[in-house]
Amino acid sequence: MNIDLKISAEALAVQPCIDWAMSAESGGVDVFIGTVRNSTKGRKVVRLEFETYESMALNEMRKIADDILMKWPVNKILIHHRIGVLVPGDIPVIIVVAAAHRAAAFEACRYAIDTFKQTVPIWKKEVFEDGEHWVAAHP
Amino acid sequence: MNIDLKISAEALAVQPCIDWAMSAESGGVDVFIGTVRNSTKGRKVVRLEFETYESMALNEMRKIADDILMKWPVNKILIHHRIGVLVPGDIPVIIVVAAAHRAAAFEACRYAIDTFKQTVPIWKKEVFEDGEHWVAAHP
Amino acid sequence: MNILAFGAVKEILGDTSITVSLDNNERVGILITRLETQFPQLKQLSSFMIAVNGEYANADTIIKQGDEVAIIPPVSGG
Amino acid sequence: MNILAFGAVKEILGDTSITVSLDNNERVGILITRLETQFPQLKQLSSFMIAVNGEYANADTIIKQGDEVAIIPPVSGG
Repeated sequence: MNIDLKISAEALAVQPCIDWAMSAESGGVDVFIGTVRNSTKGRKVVRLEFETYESMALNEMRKIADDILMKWPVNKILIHHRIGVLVPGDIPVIIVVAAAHRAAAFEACRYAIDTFKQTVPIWKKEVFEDGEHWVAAHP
Repeated sequence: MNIDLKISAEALAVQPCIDWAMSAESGGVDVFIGTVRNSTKGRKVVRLEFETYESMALNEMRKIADDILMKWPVNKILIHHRIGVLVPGDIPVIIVVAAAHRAAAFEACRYAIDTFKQTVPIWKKEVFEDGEHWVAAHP
Repeated sequence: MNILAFGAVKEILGDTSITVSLDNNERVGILITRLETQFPQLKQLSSFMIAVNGEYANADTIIKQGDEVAIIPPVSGG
Repeated sequence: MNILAFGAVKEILGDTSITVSLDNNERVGILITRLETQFPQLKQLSSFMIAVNGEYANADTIIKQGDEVAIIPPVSGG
């Protein structure tokens, strides 16, 4: 299989994702790792709470992977996202794209995370020391 | 230190590079891993032999890292390159860029590998079953 | 009809699903009007989408009996 | 003057360094002319640069006694 998609309540591990994607057919592998930041707009972040509409999220992730395979000459695409409670330094998302040549790997990986953030039904609540809010939900 | 540069005759390991770069200050980490392909222009690759003018190579790598720190808001830059004899599947180069936001990480990582391939004095000889040549050396 | 609620919608409405009366083969546009009438708190959101059977719907999408319908507030994964 | 050779240059010239007679404070442009006269095999290369003390030089760069000078064939790392 050339597509690996996962939504998990467990901690994500980077190395197994890279091992899955790497091969002697792919000269370039681009990896994007999202990390929970310890502050946002100057406010200290205590934790993030992620939830998902899982069946639809996997469906939208599949569309991103299929689109990439049509648009770029890439060999492997991995998208893993974690849900539940995460603290600063934890990894909510890992994307790996392996291609014969690096341009496709970079462009497809960037496309994957940019599109993911626009279409995949996963929501995060930022919890600060003095309040909390669902990101992007309110004007 | 926010810059980690290395030229090594030993195998490169990805996870320690990522561990070095990740932090709760950096919401986005982009990693580029170069891999020795098993074929080039349809010819089967037996091995690659990398050599370097090491002092100058480290000097040019330093310039790339310094340029990136001036051009993009990034927190950490790692560039490791392996020299010696590599076989298909081996990793000649790892670049990691960590930034508060992903756009800078992606752009700086791409800039790093593109510039690296133009300026850093490292040379590779491709060895095929039926011949060998220094890449890009001859018209 | 039962409608799934997630994230900010779940919190605004206080439940993981809500019930709206809707004829069979009605359009999503009508559902949105009903939702905003019945749950005016939804106007607190910067926007929301409707998904039918796990696909983003538009105002003309027809909702059939047995379809899985969800309110999708602005996503923020990654 | 001793000049370092790498990669394809090392292979073409058969050694990791070569010797060229050069006055003190001579320019890189003169060195290149000398090199191409003394080692016409260098014309097999698609191009080459000269580095002085680990920095890419141009034709006007002055080479002083004790400088480390190298012939840099097209690079191909990564």
